[in-house]
Amino acid sequence: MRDSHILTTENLSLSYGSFRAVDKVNLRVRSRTVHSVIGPNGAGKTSLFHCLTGGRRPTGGRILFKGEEITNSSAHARVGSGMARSFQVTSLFQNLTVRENLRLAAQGRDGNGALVFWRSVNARKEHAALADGIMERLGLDGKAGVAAGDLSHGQQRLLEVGMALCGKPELLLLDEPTAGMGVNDIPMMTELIAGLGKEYSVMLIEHNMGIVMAVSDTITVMSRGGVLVEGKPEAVRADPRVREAYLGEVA
Amino acid sequence: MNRRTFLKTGLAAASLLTAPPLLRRALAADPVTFYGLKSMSGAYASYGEFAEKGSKLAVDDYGLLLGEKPRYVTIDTEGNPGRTVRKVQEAVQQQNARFFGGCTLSSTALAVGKEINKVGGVFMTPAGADEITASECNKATFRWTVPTYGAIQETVRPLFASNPKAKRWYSITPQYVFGEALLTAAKNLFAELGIEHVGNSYHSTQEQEYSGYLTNAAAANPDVLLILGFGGNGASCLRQAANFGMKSKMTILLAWTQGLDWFQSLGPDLLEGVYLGAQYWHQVDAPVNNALVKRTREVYGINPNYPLAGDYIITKIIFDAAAKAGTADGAAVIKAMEGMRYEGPTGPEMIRAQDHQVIKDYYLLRGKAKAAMKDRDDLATVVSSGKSFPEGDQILCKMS
Amino acid sequence: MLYLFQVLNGLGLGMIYFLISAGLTIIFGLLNFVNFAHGAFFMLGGYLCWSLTELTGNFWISLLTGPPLVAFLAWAAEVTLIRRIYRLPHTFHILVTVGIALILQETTIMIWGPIGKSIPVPDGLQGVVKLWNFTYPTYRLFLIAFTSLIGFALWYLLERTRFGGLVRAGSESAEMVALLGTNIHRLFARTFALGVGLAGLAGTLSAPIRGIHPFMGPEVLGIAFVVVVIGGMGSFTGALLGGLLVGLVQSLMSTLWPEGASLMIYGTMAAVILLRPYGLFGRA
Amino acid sequence: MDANGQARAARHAPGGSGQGRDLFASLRSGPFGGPTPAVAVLLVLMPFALPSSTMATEILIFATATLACNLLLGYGGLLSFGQAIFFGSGAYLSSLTMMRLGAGLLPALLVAVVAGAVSAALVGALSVRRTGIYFVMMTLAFNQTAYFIAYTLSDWTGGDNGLLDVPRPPLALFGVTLADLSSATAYYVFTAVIFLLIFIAVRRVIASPFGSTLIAVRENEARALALGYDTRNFKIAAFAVSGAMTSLSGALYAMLLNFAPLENIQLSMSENIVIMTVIGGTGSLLGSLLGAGAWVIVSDMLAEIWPRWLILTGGALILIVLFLRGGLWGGVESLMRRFGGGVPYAADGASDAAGPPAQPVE
Repeated sequence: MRDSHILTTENLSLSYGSFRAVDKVNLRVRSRTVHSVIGPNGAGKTSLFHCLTGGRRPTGGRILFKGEEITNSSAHARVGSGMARSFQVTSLFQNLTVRENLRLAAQGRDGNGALVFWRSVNARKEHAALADGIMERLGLDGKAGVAAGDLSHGQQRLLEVGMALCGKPELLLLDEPTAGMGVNDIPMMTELIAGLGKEYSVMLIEHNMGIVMAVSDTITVMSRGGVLVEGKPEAVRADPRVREAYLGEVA
Repeated sequence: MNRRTFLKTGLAAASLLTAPPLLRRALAADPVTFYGLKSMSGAYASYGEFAEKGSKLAVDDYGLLLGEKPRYVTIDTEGNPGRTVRKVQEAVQQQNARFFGGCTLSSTALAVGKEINKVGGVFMTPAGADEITASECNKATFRWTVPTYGAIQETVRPLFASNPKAKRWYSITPQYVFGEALLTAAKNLFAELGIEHVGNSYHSTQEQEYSGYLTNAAAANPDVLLILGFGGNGASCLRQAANFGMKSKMTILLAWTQGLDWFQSLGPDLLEGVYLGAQYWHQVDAPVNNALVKRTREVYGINPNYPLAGDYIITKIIFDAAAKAGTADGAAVIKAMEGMRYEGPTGPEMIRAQDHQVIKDYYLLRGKAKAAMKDRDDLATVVSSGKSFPEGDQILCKMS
Repeated sequence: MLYLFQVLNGLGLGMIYFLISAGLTIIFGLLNFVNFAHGAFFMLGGYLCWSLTELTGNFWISLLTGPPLVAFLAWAAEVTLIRRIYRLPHTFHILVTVGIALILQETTIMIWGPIGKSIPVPDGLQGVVKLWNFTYPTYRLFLIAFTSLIGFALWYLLERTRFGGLVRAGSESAEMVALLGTNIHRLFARTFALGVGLAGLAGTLSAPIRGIHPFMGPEVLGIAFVVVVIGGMGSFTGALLGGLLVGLVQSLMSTLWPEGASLMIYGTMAAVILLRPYGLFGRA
Repeated sequence: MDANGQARAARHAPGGSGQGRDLFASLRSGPFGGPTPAVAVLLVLMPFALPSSTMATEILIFATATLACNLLLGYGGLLSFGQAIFFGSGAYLSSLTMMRLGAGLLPALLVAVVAGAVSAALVGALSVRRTGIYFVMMTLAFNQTAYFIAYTLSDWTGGDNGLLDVPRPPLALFGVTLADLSSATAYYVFTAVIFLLIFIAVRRVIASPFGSTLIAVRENEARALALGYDTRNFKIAAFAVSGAMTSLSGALYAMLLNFAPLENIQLSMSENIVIMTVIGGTGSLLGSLLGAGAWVIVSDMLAEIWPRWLILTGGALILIVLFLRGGLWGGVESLMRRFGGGVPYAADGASDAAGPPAQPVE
């Protein structure tokens, strides 16, 4: 790798008509760090996230992943190249078991390879093994046969992140992993993400300031579609512009 | 299914696996059973209901046949050719069925006829397709219906004779094999009579909206509008033609109609003055018909219509032929039917041996004004009737 | 000249198609409900018209009473059945309404018999109007005028009244309307009854032209869906323009290539779905 | 709508137990395990238990078409009103292969399978570009188009009269005649063997990476996309497999009847196949056999007693959506769960016999 940046964006923009949801954003996510994007409501975090995952096509600028341009590649193709995402609103296979959820996630790396219909899923034992490994890591091994929809909300959030992990990604894009989580479950998630930062590169979009400050290596603060401030957690915390942006929201 | 039929069918199935043909024939020692193929459910239910009444009446009124009372079994065609063929196969295998009659749909009649021919049975139908007694004819299959050739000859010719000044004709034709056959027959006759065919509009059989075709027709300014669609097609076309005021501007002829039940659904306002071709009319004065009308009124409280009369006579002919042959053997009954002359609902009728076509009258009717009607069903008067059939080289049947 | 008249005839036909489709698009647009029983309710409208005309001897009375009866039946169906399945995917809507359509069709045969029936064109509208060399039935002209009126009334109802506002808001967010203190159940039931009542009205008005028979439902449903998909599902203007377009195509095709008319119509629909998923006039 | 309804909609596994679907369990039994022996026994018993082996043959033919529809609807969540395209073209093409080219039984069936797969892949490729109601309307439009083509090409298809004199050649391989199929029993045996093979094959397909992904697409397409699956490809492949099977069943039907009516390719045939699938139970393979059997037997029996029996079909559809989304097989299962304590073949996919996902519609 040329530099240690796994993901960079150059003047990334997304407009809806005259409204610029994302306005010339330049991001650099370093490998094996946790990079958080925060900002008040409507700052453009979610739009940015959509551009990065392939859910929306940017109207300007470029996205480079591992040095290669992926600006216009499809969502599923990005998974193949080593990106994985989680959903802000829990998006699981509700009627399938925890293990099957994770196995499907592991199998997703195969892309169209999974079109084989004449072989049993047993032929690819590594997917099941990976699923079991992740299950253990998430502390869900006791729940292997339980339908995902029957897990507690906190467990569902964990599974949500776990499914992203099963794609053996180099970059994890986490969209508000603590959304809707009870206070008691948050430390578990904080610990998980902090750990992930050592093995993967993580880009985190989060509302919960506590978790952001605790786990992030770098924080980008967005406001009105653009980057307001970027820096280490302490620096961001101290920056008056950040306070102003958030207070402005309140006022 | 009860235990007995379970055992019986089980036995039958087992016997089919192992039994030599001799043993199978032994199963056939039942009285003569007539299997009526009637569209009781599905899209042709209006037809089957009357056809069923006709067959039942014929069976009930029949005395002893070969020493026993004949039996009757209904097979619901569901308006579905596939299901019908399967049910016929089943009846043939399980109950050794040999005598069949009915079928509304031409496709069903064609396919069923072939099935029955394979096992040496007898089948008679009032279905419309000419192929039944032409290119697809076979030993087992007989047809009561006058073919398209006769329907055109017996309607266009007398209508033109009565009004030779009406030289410009426009036709509206459903585009499929049957409509095409009617149109060809009409074109040939036009050429012979010196009628000017000023245009034709094709429509699909699923068509509901005729305003476009009628506009084309009106633009051609014809003397006669010849509507070749029947059933729902003919009804919609006539209704909309009346809406467009065409009844007062030109003569309208529907060469092929279903008859009374169809007239009832349209009503006298629409039919008044319209010329209508028909296979059967209950007011025809013929001994068998008079008796049939009387019995139908007694039993069902209605006048017989085409499906009722057709399936009545079909059932009766097969029984008569069996009685004449003195056996329930299919081949013998076919032999007896070939060339048979009898009194039918249209007067004297005859089964032509060469193609198994019944030679009978076809009618040209004219819709009556409401005020002139003597009773609810007195919807039309007979203008003319006669027998026209392809002869000699025109008989396309190669009986195998 | 002939083509010009075919165009006029096509526009007239298009108004009838608009009438047939209006109810379907309202129910889809506002309730996001797919009603495969639309054609069956259309048929029921026709049969009620026949019975009421027989009973009273007056077409106008049946026009006033028949469609509300259909709407009432629809309301009853909504309250007992339909409201339980709004939240399910469209697949389930289709299955349930196919079931309703089958029941209506067979019940119609039981009540009115399997043979079709004719309804005379009402007195005073029986004649024709002459245009150059062509004639056009007065009743069809009446139908065009009446449908325009109905269309305007519907537009007013949906765009300019409180009821319409609530229904439109409800289709965006049921919770929000509920918070405003409106009984959302009642609102949806009324909308469903309105949409189906329109099917009944279309059935009543079409009966003198097309006659009635128990198996007419699927054909009408087909036309209505084509119109609505081409126009944009849920779009009121779309149904109007889609109806006119289909009417035009059909009328012109009857001169150019009659046997291909249905192919053209369904082909157009497929092309529209592929190229403009939300219909020619629909909103994304 | 009420929160209750939403909760019901989101999770409707029959029985409401917390037990999710475990694919691994199903695989332990393998394609020959689980219900397969039971199906084999059933196939042996059917001609004796039913009025005739011809009827049994019809049931199996429709069960094959229903299995194919189930693969789309029950596993892929794709409601196709275009199955008659493949059923009808399978009947026509296999018949014409035999009649015009003098081909034998197996080549004719092979033609049907290939043509079915190709045409279904084409229909699928265009239709799956849209979802929901638009997808359904696409399949419907294609069905109307196919019907029109068959109707117009009457020199080939016989048009309205149907294609007559379809042969039923003996089963032969490399010129060696293996079995004469002209008797009803022999043809039943042949159809039953094919059905069993297809049943085993479909079980394998469902337990394959492809099948498990298809279920994932049904459950949550957005997530499946995010996991790296190009979900359209999976839907198109599902169409191809389904089309091949449906086309094969159409070919078998033509040989059963010696006749290929136009009705084979009509929209109502598509509708009937869907109804059989739903009544039997979406998402369960045994349900397909049950659905086709119930449809054929009940319509046969009721047609004699009460011509208006379609009312019951309508009622059944409504009741199934409201109360028994697992269809008849779902009902059998919950009965067995209640009285027998266990579900014998839940692992074939019936345990989530829930049909397409019930996500709240946008």
